[in-house]
Amino acid sequence: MIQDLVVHGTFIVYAVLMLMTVGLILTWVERKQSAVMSDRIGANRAYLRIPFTQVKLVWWGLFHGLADGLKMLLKEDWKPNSYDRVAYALAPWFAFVPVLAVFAVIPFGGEFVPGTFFGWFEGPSEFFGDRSYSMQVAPLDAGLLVVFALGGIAVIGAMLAGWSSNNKFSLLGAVRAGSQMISYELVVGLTVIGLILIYGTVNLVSIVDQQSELLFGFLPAWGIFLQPFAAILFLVAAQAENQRIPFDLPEAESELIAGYFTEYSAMKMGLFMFAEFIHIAIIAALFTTLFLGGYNLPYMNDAGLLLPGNIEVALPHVVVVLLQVTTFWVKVFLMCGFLILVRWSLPRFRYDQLLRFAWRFLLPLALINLLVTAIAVWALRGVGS
Amino acid sequence: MSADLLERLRARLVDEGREAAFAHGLLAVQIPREALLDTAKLLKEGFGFDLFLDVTAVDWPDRDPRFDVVYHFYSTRDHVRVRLKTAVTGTDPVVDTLVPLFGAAAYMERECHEMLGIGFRGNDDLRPILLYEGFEGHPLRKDYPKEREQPLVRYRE
Amino acid sequence: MNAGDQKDGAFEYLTTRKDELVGWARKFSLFPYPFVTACCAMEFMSVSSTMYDTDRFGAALPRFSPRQSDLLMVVGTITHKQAPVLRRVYEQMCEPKWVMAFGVCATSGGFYQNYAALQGIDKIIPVDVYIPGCPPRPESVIDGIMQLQEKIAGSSHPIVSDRF
Amino acid sequence: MTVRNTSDNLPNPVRPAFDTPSTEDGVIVNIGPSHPATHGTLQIIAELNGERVVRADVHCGYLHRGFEKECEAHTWHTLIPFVDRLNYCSALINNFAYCDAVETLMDVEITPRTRYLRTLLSEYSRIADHMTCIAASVMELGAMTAFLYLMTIRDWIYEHLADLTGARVTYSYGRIGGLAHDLPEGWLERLEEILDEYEEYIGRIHGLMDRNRIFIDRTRDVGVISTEQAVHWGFTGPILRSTGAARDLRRDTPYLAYSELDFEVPVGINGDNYDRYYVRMREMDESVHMIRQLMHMLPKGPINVDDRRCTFPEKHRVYTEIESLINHFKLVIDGPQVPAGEVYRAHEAANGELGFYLVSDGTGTPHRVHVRAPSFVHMGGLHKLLEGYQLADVVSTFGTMNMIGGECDR
Repeated sequence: MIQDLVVHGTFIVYAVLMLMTVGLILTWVERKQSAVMSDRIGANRAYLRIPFTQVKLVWWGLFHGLADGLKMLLKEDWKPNSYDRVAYALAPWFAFVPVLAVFAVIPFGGEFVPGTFFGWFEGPSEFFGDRSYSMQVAPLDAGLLVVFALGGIAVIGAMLAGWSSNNKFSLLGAVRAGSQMISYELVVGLTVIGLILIYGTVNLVSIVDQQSELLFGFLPAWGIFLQPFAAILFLVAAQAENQRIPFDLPEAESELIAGYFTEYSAMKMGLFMFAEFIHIAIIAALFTTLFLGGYNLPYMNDAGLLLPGNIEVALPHVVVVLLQVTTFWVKVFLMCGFLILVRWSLPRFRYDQLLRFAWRFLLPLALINLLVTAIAVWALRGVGS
Repeated sequence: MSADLLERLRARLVDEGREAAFAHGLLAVQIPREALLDTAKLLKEGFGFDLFLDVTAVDWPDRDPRFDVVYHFYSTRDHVRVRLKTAVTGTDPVVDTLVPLFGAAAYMERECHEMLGIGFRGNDDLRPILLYEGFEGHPLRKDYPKEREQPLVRYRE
Repeated sequence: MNAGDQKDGAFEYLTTRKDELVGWARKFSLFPYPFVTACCAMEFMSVSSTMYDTDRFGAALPRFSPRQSDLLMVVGTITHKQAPVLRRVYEQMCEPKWVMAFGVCATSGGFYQNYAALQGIDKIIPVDVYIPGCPPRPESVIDGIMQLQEKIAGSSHPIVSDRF
Repeated sequence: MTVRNTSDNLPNPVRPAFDTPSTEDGVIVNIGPSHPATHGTLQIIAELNGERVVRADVHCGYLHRGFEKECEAHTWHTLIPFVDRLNYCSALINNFAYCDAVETLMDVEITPRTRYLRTLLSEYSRIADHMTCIAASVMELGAMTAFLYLMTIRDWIYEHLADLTGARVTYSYGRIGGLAHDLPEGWLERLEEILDEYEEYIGRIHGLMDRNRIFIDRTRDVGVISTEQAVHWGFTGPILRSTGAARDLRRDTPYLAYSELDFEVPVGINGDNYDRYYVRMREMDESVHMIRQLMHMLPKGPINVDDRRCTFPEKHRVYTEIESLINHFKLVIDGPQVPAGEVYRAHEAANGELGFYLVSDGTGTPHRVHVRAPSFVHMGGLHKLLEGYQLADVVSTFGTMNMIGGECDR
């Protein structure tokens, strides 16, 4: 029992730390990537001086994110005069926490057997015995549903913020956020149902497991190959839920100043912004899990490599775990890079066009996709199998 | 063609007893202020001067009708300009508005009103446009000192 | 500094370390509020885009909400009509805040010595950095930003004060 | 240190035309003057019904710097720098329009080289101006990268002009009866290079924007105005041309060297934002075409007319001849003696008809200078383009109107 606590505690700490770090790094990636895209240099001045020396670490401006965070912590925390105090204070947390919590159900690695992992240390090995864990914070059977449940809460943050700020622009932003997130949540949900039909489960671990197999003997059975349309629709809708250009209407800078968080200062604003970056990571992680085979390296499963032609190469457990975790984060980062690329290339929609896009274009496509998938699954497997 | 048009216009206006002459490439017409609206209508409807370019005034502090109100019109069909000038006195600097004829006149009359104090009869929206509420005087009149400020915000110190 | 503030060595050391840390964070994270009005806007556009790129200094994430910005860049002529707006924006900004007078018009009214132009924004709000030029070249703007960064790094940053 | 809680005492500089919504669920929103999309100098008080703009009340004047009053205190020559700061995106066009007006009044004919050079520089400025306009309007639609591409090429143009005039934005390069000085060595060669670069960068913008579905959706059928309405509201320049009317002063009333050039007048179809964007893009191409012709047509010769009423004598003669010395002093202290009279000269500036109405009383100082500024007239009809569209369209419409504060408010 105590072993479970230790392992899951470690997972929680690891997940939160990783997400924070990824969020921080993403702020830097966004700056640098946009700079590269427009032939600029980007942030490169913030340094860390190693104490008691004059050695300054610049590292391509990586520490600008730290400076931003620290500055926001130390900025005056302003409160509007007439406002709903509780709602105003809670709103950033409503935006931030659900996004963070979504990660709990995402598996970031395969089977983890601590006893084997620490094989060459006597103590841990005996302590853990032969228990095995799947690498995720909360191994829930209804993982995918939890994702949507939590995703639905995030909109409350935006709505509360806009409503309690006593500012017309904030209110407009909140209204936009509400209708936008609800519309696109629906599309996201519908695109994923196709996958559920194919995999027959909403357990994310099992979904990822099934993606480690091969199609036709050579193609990894990733969601993106099984459901290419769903993958594209999911990506579009997820970008919209993340409220980034071209879907950043709730905070459209040139229209609504800063949208629903116009009146927020200091770290409360920081939380909104940070939530946005973590949201990118979460979307990338979800996309990776659902469509890119999760932590699976192609031609690899929990036992080792499985090359085309049924050649099996066994790998030590340590290597497998490390490879899986690395693969997961590499995929996530590549996806983040892609999302940022989109954000810096396109102009933004107009409010009514955005909704029309969701209801008249994405939703029918998602339904057609679902229908075709259902027919295909029925034809291939037969009813009731 | 355009010279022909201007000649016809000049002849028509001279017939009505106006002064009209060519100067620096356009026809300049001096009219009494009562005739302004009619002349503008004639220009627009009879001769195709459909683009209202400009209205402004010139302050001649030592002259008896103190202000000249100056209009410029352009014909987008014939590519010629015409200038109307009417003199108004300093005690009663009011002319008729041209807003019913040209939408563009609305803003320019507001500007002319606040800058030189010319009134436009019939234009009921003469709020300040370049200046602000509470500004006293008309800065483009020659008797307004150039450096007389009327700050809205109390200065520091 | 009054007598009650006499500090011993260790405390003073900690205070300077704290100032250094806070100053470091604040100087590399200057979110500007571009209060852009006139000709200098052209140079402001240049200085924040590819060729000159103020992002290098961590000063290129414009926040158009005064609550979220640290640096009020007053770019261009401020007229008497504009003055209440500028003053209000300044008051809406959250501490700590800095003001940059970008160009001679913001600094002193420039060559508009007449009834309409405010003769320098320091008549209504305090200014930290003045950048001369009509409009200033981007290089002098960058110099201004760096001088402001030095000023921030070199000043003390009280964490607990009456306002904050 | 900070002064707080005085906000309520600050006076409101404008009086809105309406302060109660016309319907139950209307909301009145104040946009600007310090709003990211209004360039800091415009205030739009809009009544919204949902996201739809029901009424709009446009206020400008936040950049009224007393240009016309200032002119009356300067000589004809020394007010050239003020003229620069009218439309600061294309300062050279203002310069030349003003100089042209004074020259007309003085009956001075400029030298052929100056005539061609002014034409060339006007077109060059027009490119920079349209570029700024397009960059700003696409940035407001969220397309940062397109904005930065345009800024890069504009920076090269600025540096190139700084090479010629000594300033990046406000050049003060025109002189009554000529120009400040001749082209520096190698300037035309660099110009050729920049035009080539321009074509590459503009190709990227075409690729990013022209057929971009989102961009088209945001701009097509938004801010539509018909030709009749546009003329009624006094619109000129690219905005009038976007409605389909090929009205261009360069073609209609040729000035400078335009009658000798081969160029087209691009027009739009609908008079919407996309047309305004595209007309500007096409006009830049036409300008490049004109510059290429002018580079070959540019004759040799002096740039200043040999007229002692306006042209400064050469320096070595000032130091050696008493007549030239006195001439120099008279020109500096009293200014050029412009014969009494009045003149209206209009040039096709980047935004439309830029007219200078000058009244001289025969001295070295103007009696009255009035500018017919296209932006100001456009702002007078702006509400027509906003009403009935969405709040988000305010941004894109206003962006393509290219309101320049200095010119609008003077």
